[in-house]
Amino acid sequence: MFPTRSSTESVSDRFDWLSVTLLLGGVLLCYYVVPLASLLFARSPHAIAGQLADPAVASAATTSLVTATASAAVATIFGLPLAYWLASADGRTETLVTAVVVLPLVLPPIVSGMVLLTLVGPETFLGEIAAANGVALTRSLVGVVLAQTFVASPFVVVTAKAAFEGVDSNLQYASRSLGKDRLTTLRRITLPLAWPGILAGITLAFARSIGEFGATVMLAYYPRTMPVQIWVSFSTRGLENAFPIAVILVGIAVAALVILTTLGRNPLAS
Amino acid sequence: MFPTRSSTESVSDRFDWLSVTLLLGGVLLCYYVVPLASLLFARSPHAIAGQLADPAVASAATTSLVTATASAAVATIFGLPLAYWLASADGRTETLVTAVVVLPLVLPPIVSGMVLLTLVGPETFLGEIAAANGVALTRSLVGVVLAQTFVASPFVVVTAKAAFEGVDSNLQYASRSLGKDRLTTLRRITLPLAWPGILAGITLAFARSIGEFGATVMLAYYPRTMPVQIWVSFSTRGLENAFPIAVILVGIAVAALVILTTLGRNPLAS
Amino acid sequence: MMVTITDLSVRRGDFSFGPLDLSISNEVFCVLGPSGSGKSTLLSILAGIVEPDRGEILIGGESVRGRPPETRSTGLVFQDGALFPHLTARENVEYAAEDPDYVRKLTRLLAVDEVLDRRPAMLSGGERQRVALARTLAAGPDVLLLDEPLSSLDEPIRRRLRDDLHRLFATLDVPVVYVTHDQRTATALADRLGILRDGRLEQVDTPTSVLERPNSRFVAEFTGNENVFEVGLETGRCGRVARLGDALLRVTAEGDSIERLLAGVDGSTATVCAHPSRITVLERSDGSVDAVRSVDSEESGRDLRMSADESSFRIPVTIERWLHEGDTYRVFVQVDGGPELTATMSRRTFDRLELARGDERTVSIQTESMHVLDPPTSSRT
Amino acid sequence: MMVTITDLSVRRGDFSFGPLDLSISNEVFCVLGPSGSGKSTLLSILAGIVEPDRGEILIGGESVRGRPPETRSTGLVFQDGALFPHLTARENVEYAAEDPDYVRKLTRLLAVDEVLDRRPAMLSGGERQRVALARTLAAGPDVLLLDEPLSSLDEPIRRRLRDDLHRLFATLDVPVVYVTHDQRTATALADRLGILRDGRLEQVDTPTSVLERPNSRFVAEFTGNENVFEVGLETGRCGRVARLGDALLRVTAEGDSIERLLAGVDGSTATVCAHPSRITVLERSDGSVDAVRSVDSEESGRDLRMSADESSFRIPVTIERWLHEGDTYRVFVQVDGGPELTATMSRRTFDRLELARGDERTVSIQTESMHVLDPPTSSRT
Amino acid sequence: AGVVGSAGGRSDPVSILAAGSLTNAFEHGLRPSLTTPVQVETHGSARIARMVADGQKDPDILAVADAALFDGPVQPSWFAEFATNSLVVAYNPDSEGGRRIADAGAGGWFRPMVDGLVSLGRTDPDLDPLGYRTLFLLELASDYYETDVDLREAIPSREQRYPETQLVSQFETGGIDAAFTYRNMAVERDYEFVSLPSAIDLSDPTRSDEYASARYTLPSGKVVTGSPISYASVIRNRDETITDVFTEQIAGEYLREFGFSVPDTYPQFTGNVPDTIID
Ligand SMILES: Nc1ncnc2c1ncn2[C@@H]1O[C@H](COP(=O)(O)OP(=O)(O)OP(=O)(O)O)[C@@H](O)[C@H]1O
Ligand SMILES: Nc1ncnc2c1ncn2[C@@H]1O[C@H](COP(=O)(O)OP(=O)(O)OP(=O)(O)O)[C@@H](O)[C@H]1O
Ligand SMILES: [Mg+2]
Ligand SMILES: [Mg+2]
Repeated sequence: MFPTRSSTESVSDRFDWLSVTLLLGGVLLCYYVVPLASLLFARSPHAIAGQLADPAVASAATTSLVTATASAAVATIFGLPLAYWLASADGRTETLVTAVVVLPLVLPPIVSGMVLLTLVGPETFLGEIAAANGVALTRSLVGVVLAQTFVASPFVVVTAKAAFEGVDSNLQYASRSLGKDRLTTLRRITLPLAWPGILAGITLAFARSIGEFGATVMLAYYPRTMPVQIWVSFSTRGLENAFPIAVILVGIAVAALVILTTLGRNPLAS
Repeated sequence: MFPTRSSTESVSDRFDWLSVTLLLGGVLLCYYVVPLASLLFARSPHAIAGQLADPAVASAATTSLVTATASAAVATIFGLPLAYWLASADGRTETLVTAVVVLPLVLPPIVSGMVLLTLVGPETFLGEIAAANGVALTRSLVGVVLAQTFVASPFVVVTAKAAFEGVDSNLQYASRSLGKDRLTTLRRITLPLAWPGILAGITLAFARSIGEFGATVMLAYYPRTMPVQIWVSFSTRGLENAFPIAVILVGIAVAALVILTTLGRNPLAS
Repeated sequence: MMVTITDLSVRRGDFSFGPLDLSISNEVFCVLGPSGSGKSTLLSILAGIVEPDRGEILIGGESVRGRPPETRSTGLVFQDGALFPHLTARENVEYAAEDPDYVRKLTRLLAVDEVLDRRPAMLSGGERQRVALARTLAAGPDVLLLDEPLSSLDEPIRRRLRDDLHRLFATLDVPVVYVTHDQRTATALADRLGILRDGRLEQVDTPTSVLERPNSRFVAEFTGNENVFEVGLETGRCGRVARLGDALLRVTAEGDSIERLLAGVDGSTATVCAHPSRITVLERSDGSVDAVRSVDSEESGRDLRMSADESSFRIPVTIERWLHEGDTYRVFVQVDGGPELTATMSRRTFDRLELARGDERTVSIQTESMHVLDPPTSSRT
Repeated sequence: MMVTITDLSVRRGDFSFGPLDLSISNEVFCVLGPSGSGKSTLLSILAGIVEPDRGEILIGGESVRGRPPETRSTGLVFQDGALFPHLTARENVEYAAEDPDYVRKLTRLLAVDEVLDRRPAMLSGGERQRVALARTLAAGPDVLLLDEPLSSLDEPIRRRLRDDLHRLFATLDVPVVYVTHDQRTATALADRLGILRDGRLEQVDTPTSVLERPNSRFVAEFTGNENVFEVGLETGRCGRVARLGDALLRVTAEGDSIERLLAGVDGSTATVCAHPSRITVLERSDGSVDAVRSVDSEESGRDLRMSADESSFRIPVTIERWLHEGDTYRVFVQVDGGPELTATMSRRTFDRLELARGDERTVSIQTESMHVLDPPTSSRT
Repeated sequence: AGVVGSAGGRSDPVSILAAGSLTNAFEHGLRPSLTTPVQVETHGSARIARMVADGQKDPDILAVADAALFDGPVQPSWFAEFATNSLVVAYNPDSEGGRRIADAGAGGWFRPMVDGLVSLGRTDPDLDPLGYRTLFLLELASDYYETDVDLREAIPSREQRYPETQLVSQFETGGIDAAFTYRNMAVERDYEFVSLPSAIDLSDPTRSDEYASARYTLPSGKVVTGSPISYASVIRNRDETITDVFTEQIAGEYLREFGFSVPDTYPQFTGNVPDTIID
C-alpha cells in the first residue's frame, strides 16, 4: 500500500537546472557591472580628483545627497501611510489606486516635469502661495525634492504595500488583544515585520532620487544636482568631463546605499 | 500582584493619531492625482482621438507596449534568479551586490545611455557579433528592450529579494524533506509565497519601462516608443500636441497595470 | 467582572458556530470539544478578532460588539502562540507588561527565564507556548482566554504549571476561559466545564457532573465514559429485570440502586454509560457460582445469567485485546450477546488477572457507577 | 532500512546537543523528554535541516552527512505543521504524493477528508496537525520523523489515531522516530523509548523497562515515577532493617523481596522510586495492629513502626491535599519523619477512603513495586 | 572682457534661459567675466521658447539659437542678435569613414557620404534647427559643388537621425564616423572637423538671400526657410543688474573663444529697443 519513491533519480540533473537558472541572474549582474566597470576604469583617478576639486561639482554633490535623502524621507513619511491603507483596502480600490500610484513612473520625464510645473510652477496657485511665504517651489532645493519625490515615492508605496500585506494578521491581532491600539501595533509590530520590504522600497526611492534627471531639470535646473551637473558637463565639455562626475555620483550613491542598508538592518535586529 | 491597566484611556485620542497618519498618505495620493488630473482634463477627447488616429502615435503605442512587456519579462526572468541568490547570500556580499544592482537607478539617463553604448553600441564587440547575426542592438526593438531592462530590472531584483527573504525557511525545508529538490521547492513554494512582492517589482519594472525615456532615446531613437514620441511631439508642436499622447500613454499603462495586477493575483489564489 | 454571551453565532466557510448562550463569572470555565468544534472560534469572537454575525457579548455589563480587540481587555493566548518573531522572548513579554517585577515573576513561574534572550525561532515548541502564556498574563487582562496553552508540554511540567495556574487564577479573580483537549487539565482547573460540539455547547456543568452525568452519548464518549450501551428492561420469569447482553439484574425493592438508576426511564430500554475505570474484570475465582445464577431465557432459549448481588451487574465477557498506556492498561472485552466494553485497570491489577485473548471472564459494573443518558442523540461520527 | 547515529553533536546558541549514539531499525522509536531537551533538534538533524557539528548519520548504511534534505527520503512532520499557506489542505497532501488513492485513504484515516478544500489559515489547530501528518505519510518516506503529531488533538481522536498509526507503522515497516510528550502515546506506540535530557539520551529501552526500571532520578520523575526517596539500611535491635521515615521493614531471608530489591546496594542508603499508582492508601481499619508493630528507635527514641508483612512497607503518613484529574485522584501524603509521597487512585477508591486533610493514615508500598536507582544524578531543576 | 559691477539691492542671481549650444560659452565664457551671480539654464531652443510662452519658465534673459523663434512662439517687442555660428562636418579620425572625409576635405567631403562609405549622423530636422539646417546645407552644397546627384536626396537616411545629445554621444563613443554639427561644438570639444565654404555653411548674414532658397516643412506644417544662423536674445525682467549682464552677454569677447562668429554689425537690434540697452 505504500508507494515507493524513486528518490535519488536524476538528482544531479536537477541540481544542474538550478545552476542554469541562477546563471541567468549572473548574466543580469554582468549587464549591470560591465558598463559600470567601463565607466569606472576608463577614467583616470586624476580626472576624478580634478572634478572633485571643482566647487560646482562639490556643491552639486551636496545638493544631490541632501535632496535625495530628503526625498527618500518624504517618500517614506508620506508613502508608508498610503501603503498601509492600500494594503488593507479591498481588491478593486486597491488595484485602481495602485495603478494611479505607479503612474508617475509611466510618465516620461518631460511630461512629469510639465505637469509638475502646472501644479507648483511660479505662476500657479500653489507656487504663488508658497512664494508669498518666501518658499520657492521651483529653482530651489524644495523644487528638487518635489521633483524627486514625485518620481521616486511610488517605489516606497508599492514595495511597502506588498510588505505590509505579507505580515501575518494574527500577530497584529495578538498585539491588539494585548491592549495596544492600531497605531502602536503598526509602529511596533507591523512596521518592523514589514521592514525588509520597506527598506527595499526606500533604497529604490533613494537611488532613483539621486539619479533623477528629467523632472528635476524641468523644475529645478538650479540648485544643480549631480545628474544636472553631469548633463551640463557633457553638453559643454563632452564625455571626458562628464564621466568622472558620474563616477563620483556612483561613489556617493554606493556609500549612501551601503550606509542605508547597514543602518536599515538595525530596526529588525533590535 | 496583578497590575491593572488603564485600558480605555485616550482611545479616541489615539485613534485620531492613526487618522492623522493616514492623512499623510492622502496628501501623497493627491500629489499623484492632481497633476494627472490636470493632464487629463485639460485635453479635449477630440484631441486625444485625433492623436490616436496618427499612425506614428499608434505605432509608438505598439512599440511601447511590446517593449515594456518584453523588458518586464526579461527583468523577471533574469532578475528573479539574481534576487533568489541575493536573498541567500550572506550580509556583506548581499549589501555590496545590492548596491551594485540599484546603480542603474542612480545613473542619470545620459550616463546610462552612454555606458550602454560602450557595451552594445554598433562598434562594440557585442554590437558587432550581434550585427553579424543580423540583430541590431541599437535603433531596434532589441535596443529599446536593452535600455529599458537596464533601467527597470533593478526593481524586480530588489523587491523580489525582500520578498524571498520574507518566506519562512521552514516551509522550504518542509518541501525539501518531502523529497522535492530546490528547484521544485523554489517553483512551487518559494515563488508563490514571495509572489506579492515579486508582483510589486514586476509592476514597477513594467511602469518604469513604459515610461523610460533617457536611456531609450540614447540607444534607440527609432523605433519610437511613446515617451520618445511625446518628446518629439513636444519639441516640434508643443504641449498641446504632446499632452494628448501622454494621456494615451497613461491610458495604456493603467490598462496594462490593471491587467497585470488582476492576472498576477491568480498564482497565489490557485 | 462577568462575561455574558447571548445568542451568539457566526459562519466561517462551511462551519457554523452557535447559537450559543453562556455566562461566565470570575471562575475558570474550561471548554472541551473535538478538533474543529469551534473552541478557538469562541475565543476569537470574545477577543474581538472574529466579528459575530449575530448575538451580543457583554463584558462587565458593557456590550463589546463592534469594539476593537484593544479596548476589550481580553487577553488571548493564541493556539499557535503568535509570538512576535522580531522580538526576543523577553521583549515579547515586556511588550505587554508595565511591571518588570511581575514579568520576572511570571517568567520564573513558567520556567522560561533561561531562554528570555532568544528569538521565537530559536525556542522549542514548549518554550514558545510558555512565553506566549507569560505575555498574555503580563498584560493583566480583565478576561483571560487561553487556547490550549499547555498542549506542547510534557506531563511533569504541565502538571506543575497546572497547579501554578490554578493558584494564579485564584489570585487574579477574573473570568478565565480555558480551551483544552486534556481532560485532566480540565478537571483539575475548571470550576465549570463546557462541552462544545459542532459549534454548540452540548453540556455545561461542574467537571464532576459532566464526567459522571453526561447528558448525551456524545458527551459521555468524549469525556471518556466510553462504555455507552443499552440496558433492556424486561419482566421475565424472575420478576422485573434489567438486561445487558446475556446478563440479568433483578430489580427488587423500591429505592435499591438499579431502581434508582432506572427511575426516570420509560419504555423498554435505557441508554446507559459507564467509565472504563468503573468496569472491573473479576478474578477467575470471583466469577463464581455464588455471584451468578443461570436462568434460561424464555424467548431465545439462551442461557442467561443473573447477578446474585443486586447492586452490581455481573456480566460474562470474552477478553478481546488490551493496550498498555503508561500507568494503566485498557482492556477491551466483548459482552456475550451484547456490546463491546472497555475496562481500565492499573498494571498491578492487570498482572494479577493474568488475562489472555479469548479468555472467558466476568466483569462487574456497580449500578451506582452507571448513568442513564437522556434519549440518545445521534452518535458522533 | 536502518538509521545509525554515531557521536552526533551540534551547538545551537546556548544549547548543546549530543554527543549521541543511537541505532534504529524498522521499529517505532519514541523520544520523550522535557521541553527544550532537544527532541526537535534531533529530528531536524536527521532530516538534514540542521547540519551537525560532528558525528555521522547512516541511513540504510549510507552516510547522509552533508546531503540535502530532499535526497534523504526522511519524512518529517514539523511540530508546527509547516503547512504551505498558499495551498489548500488537499493540495498540501497531494504536493507530496504520487498516488491519489493513497491520499484518499490517508485523509480518511486522519478524518480530514471534510476540510480538504480549506487553506491552512481556515483550519483548526488539530485539523492542521492531521493534514501535516497526512502530507508526510503521503510522501512515502523511508524514514518517518514525527514531532508531536497528535499534540493538538483531544483524547478520543488521539486514541483512535494512535491505534491507527500503530497499525500503519506495522505495515510500513520503516524506522519511525516519534517525538511525543504524551506518555500514553509513547508506551502505546513505542517498540523502544528514549529519554532525552539536555541533548543527551539518558535511557533507551523498551517502554516497560523505562517505566518500571528508570536508571536515574530524572527518568524516574519524568516518566511519572514521582516518588523518589531514600531508603536507609540499618542493623538495629530487630536485626537488619530497611527504613523509610519512621517505618521499618525487616530484611529476613535471602531471596525475599526486600533482599532482592536492595541486593546490589552497598552503603547505608539506596535511592528508590515508586510509581504513584503503586502506593496504596489503606483504609482506616487496615492500618491496624496486626499489620504494624511499634518499636522504639535506639538513637532517636522516637516511636517507629515495623511492617508485619515483610513484602510491603507499611508507612504512617499524614494526608496533605489531593487533586482531581479526570478519572483519577492524586493524593499527596507526608511520611512521618520522611519525604512527601504521591499516590494515585481511582475515584471509587478515593470515595471509599473518605480522606480528609490532616488525617493520619497508613500507606503501603509493595517492595516489588519499588525500583532502586543507580547512584543519584543531579535532579532536574 | 569688461567687468560689470554688481548693483546693490538684488540678491537673486540673474537667470538666463539659453539654447543648448550656448551652454559652454555662457558657463565658461560669460559667467567668469561677471561678478554678478548668474544661473544659466539650457535646453533645446524650441523648447525654451515654448516654455517661456507657456509661462512655465520665467527667466530674466532668454537666448535662442534662431532669431526666427522670436517671431513665435515668443514674440518680444524687440531683441538683439549677438552671434552667428556655422555648420561643419566633424569626423572621427580613428575610423575608416572619418579618414575618408578628412582626405576628401572641404572640396569633396560629400563624396564618401554619397558612396555610402561613411556612417553619418545628423540631428532630427523635426526636432531642432541644426537638423533642418543640415538639410539646407546639403541642398546648397548640391548647387555649390555642382554635383551629379542631389545631395539632399542622396545622403540623408533615417538611420542618420538622432536628437542632439544622442548624436554627440554616438559620435564620442565611436558609433558614427562623421556628423554635421555647429562649429562651436566642434571647437569646444576638440573634434576634428572640415570647415565648409560660407556659401553653404549658413554663417554669413550677408548671404541670407542665397540661403533662403532652401526650405523645410516641419511636422506642424510650418515651412522654414534657410537663413543665416543667428543667436538672438532678449531681456524679460528689467532691472539694472540684468541689463548689465545682458550688455555683457551680447557684446562679450568670449563668444569667439567658444567657436562662434561675431560679425562686425553685431549686436544687431530689431524692434523697439529700450534706450537703456543701446547706451
Ligand atoms: N477562517 C476560517 N474560514 C473558514 N473556516 C474556518 C476558519 N477558521 C476555522 N474554520 C473552520 O471552523 C471549524 C472550527 O475551527 P476552530 O479553530 O474553532 O476549531 P477548534 O475547536 O479550535 O479545533 P482544534 O481543537 O483543532 O483547535 C473548523 O472546522 C475549521 O476548519
Ligand atoms: N535555532 C536555534 N538557535 C538557538 N537555540 C535554539 C535554536 N533552536 C532551538 N534552540 C534551543 O535548543 C533547545 C532545544 O530545542 P528543541 O526545539 O530541540 O527542544 P524540544 O525538545 O523539541 O522541546 P519542545 O518539547 O518544547 O518542543 C531549546 O532550549 C531551544 O531554546
Ligand atoms: Mg483551536
Ligand atoms: Mg520540539
